[in-house]
Amino acid sequence: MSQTDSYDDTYTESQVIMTTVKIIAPFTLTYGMFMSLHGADTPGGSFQGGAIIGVTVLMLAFAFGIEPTRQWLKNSFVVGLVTGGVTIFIATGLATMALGGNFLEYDAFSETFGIAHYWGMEAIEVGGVALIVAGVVITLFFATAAGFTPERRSRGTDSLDREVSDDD
Amino acid sequence: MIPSGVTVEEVFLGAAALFVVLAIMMFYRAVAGPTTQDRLLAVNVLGTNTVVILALLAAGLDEPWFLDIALIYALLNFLMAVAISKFTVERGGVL
Amino acid sequence: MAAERVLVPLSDTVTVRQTVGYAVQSGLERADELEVHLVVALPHEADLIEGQQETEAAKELLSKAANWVREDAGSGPITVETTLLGTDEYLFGPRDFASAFDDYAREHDIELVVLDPEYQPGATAQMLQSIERELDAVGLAYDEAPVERPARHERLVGDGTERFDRLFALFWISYGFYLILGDPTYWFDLVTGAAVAGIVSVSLAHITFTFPLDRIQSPIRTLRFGLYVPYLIWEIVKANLAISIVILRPSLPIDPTMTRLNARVRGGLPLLALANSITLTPGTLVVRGDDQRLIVHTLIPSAREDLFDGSLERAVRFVFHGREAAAIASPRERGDTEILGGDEQ
Amino acid sequence: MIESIRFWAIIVLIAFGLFFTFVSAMGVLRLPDVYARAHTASQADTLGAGLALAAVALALGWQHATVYTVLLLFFVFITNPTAAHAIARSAAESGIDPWTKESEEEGETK
Repeated sequence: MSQTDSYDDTYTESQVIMTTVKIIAPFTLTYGMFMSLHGADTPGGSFQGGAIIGVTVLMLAFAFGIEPTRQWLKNSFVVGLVTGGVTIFIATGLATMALGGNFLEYDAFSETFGIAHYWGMEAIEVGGVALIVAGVVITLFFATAAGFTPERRSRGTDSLDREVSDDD
Repeated sequence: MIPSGVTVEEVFLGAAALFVVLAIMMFYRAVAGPTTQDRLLAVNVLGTNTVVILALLAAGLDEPWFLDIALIYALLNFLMAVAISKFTVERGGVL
Repeated sequence: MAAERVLVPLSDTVTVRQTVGYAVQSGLERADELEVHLVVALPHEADLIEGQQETEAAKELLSKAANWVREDAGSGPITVETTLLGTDEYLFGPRDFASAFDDYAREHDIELVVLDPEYQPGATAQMLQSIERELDAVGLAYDEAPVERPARHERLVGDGTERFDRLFALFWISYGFYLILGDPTYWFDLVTGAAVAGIVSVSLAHITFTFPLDRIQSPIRTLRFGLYVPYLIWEIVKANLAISIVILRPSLPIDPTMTRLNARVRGGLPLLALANSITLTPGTLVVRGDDQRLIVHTLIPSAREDLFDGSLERAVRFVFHGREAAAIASPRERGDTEILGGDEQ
Repeated sequence: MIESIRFWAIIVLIAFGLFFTFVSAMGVLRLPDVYARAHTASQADTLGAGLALAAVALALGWQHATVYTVLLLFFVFITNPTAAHAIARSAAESGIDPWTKESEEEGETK
């Protein structure tokens, strides 16, 4: 069999890459969430945590193709992620104002509820920053991928369908 | 026995310096390399070296949180290699 | 009028029952007499360890399907033939399957294949190329059965069986990882870790485990993999020293060649283990790894010899199928190796 | 005594790590085509990085940061060959012919 014969002309996703991504995805997702939750007390910060969560999804998209990933991760879910993040962020900020402090002045919490300053920070880090960063990374990626060129998009649908059925 | 005047930290910092020199050697391939894949390869090796340098600095300067950065860097390095190697193949519906 | 003959390749899918039904119904509409050939193509040679189990399953499927045909035909004039294909050869990707079907069709004078849209030969093998394409290539007419496909686009997330096992396994993997990262004695980590592990397992369980988990085999495989790692590291160090000498010599005595290796491992994880082991061992680099055909670039002749001796392949087979499965002929003896290039350049 | 053994073990690990990384760098600079370069890039470099990270883990001793180093080690060992495979595969997809002895004799440098 000649070389051209074995390099088939239909592009298929590489099984080696797919399987590697399958294996490391749970670990990176766990790690991303760990960083987000410990953003308040480690220098890593939840910005990186959110970025890792986003990157995990991107990695799946690269390995499996965008369409299957988009179907797995519904658009509404991503939008929910961002709006949820913004809501928590603003709610925490307004709560401190309602308690008589400035916007995001966590000290108001400790005065009123007797809980540590730490927890306000935690809410902002997890709810605000991590969710927003992850959501924005994923949304930007899918938006860029979808709007490549209008012509390619429409032409691509049928081949993408086949890709979905061919891949695992 | 341990030679006097040399600490483990200094060994790590010296090794990190040497790794930096080796990483700089990669720039030649990254600039010259005739194909995109050559450049990608050089950048990938550079990235792996960066991860090692970060880890060595973490031990040498006693800043354990450098390891966090190293881990993230390794992840992004892998993602970059996979992503660019897919983008360089011009086929309909590759992504 | 001659009897209409159709070939129905079977595999254990959710739509196989509907496919058989469609084949019988549409066949009886077109002709008065119908001859249905039910075939199961086996991806393994029957004498390999992992093949025997599949042979049993295939026979069972054939007898079930034969009953379905009789059920659907009622009193209609119908003949059923059941055959196992591929018992004496090792079928690789869709091309081999298509040509096996073609040979069979020629032999029995069959003009039409009724294809199950979900057709997947072998329980663990995943087809990368569509079989439809390959059937077109060999010039065999096929008719895709119009079946109701539940969860057609859920391929990315697996087939939904053994849901609990997967969730359970991934939950503990994720939770363990989280506690290693954090502090297992701090209540905050214990609580958030459980929450995170829950999210991770629900969202990724069906992506990570696309293969069926076996409650007995999977832990054993993990243990055997633990034995494999030191062996692999030893191989890596040995080969690294060999390649260092070659690279540092001023004359640079290299002889790069592309070779093809048909590896006897199947499915994503064993393939990954083999492909990454080959790539990690200096001197050999996997360029393409689709199904079982590995295109391997080798840098020096001694690395090529090692590759063809197949010691890594045996080790990977030991990890996934046990000690008996490791004792197979080397790729060179099987004739599964080929040096590409040269004349094409 | 233990301290002294540990110190020398670290020195040896770092020395070998540097050596293999040096081999990798030389390979990437000297070898004739992208496939051959991918060999040293993925393998010698992985081993070099692995040894250096092992030295770091040894130096940090029994503390929490060591866990991160070991994780980093595993991560590098899983992803590096895959990255090299991805690059080599992309080179094959874009139709780059591998360099062989014959092509050199024809005076063709790729």
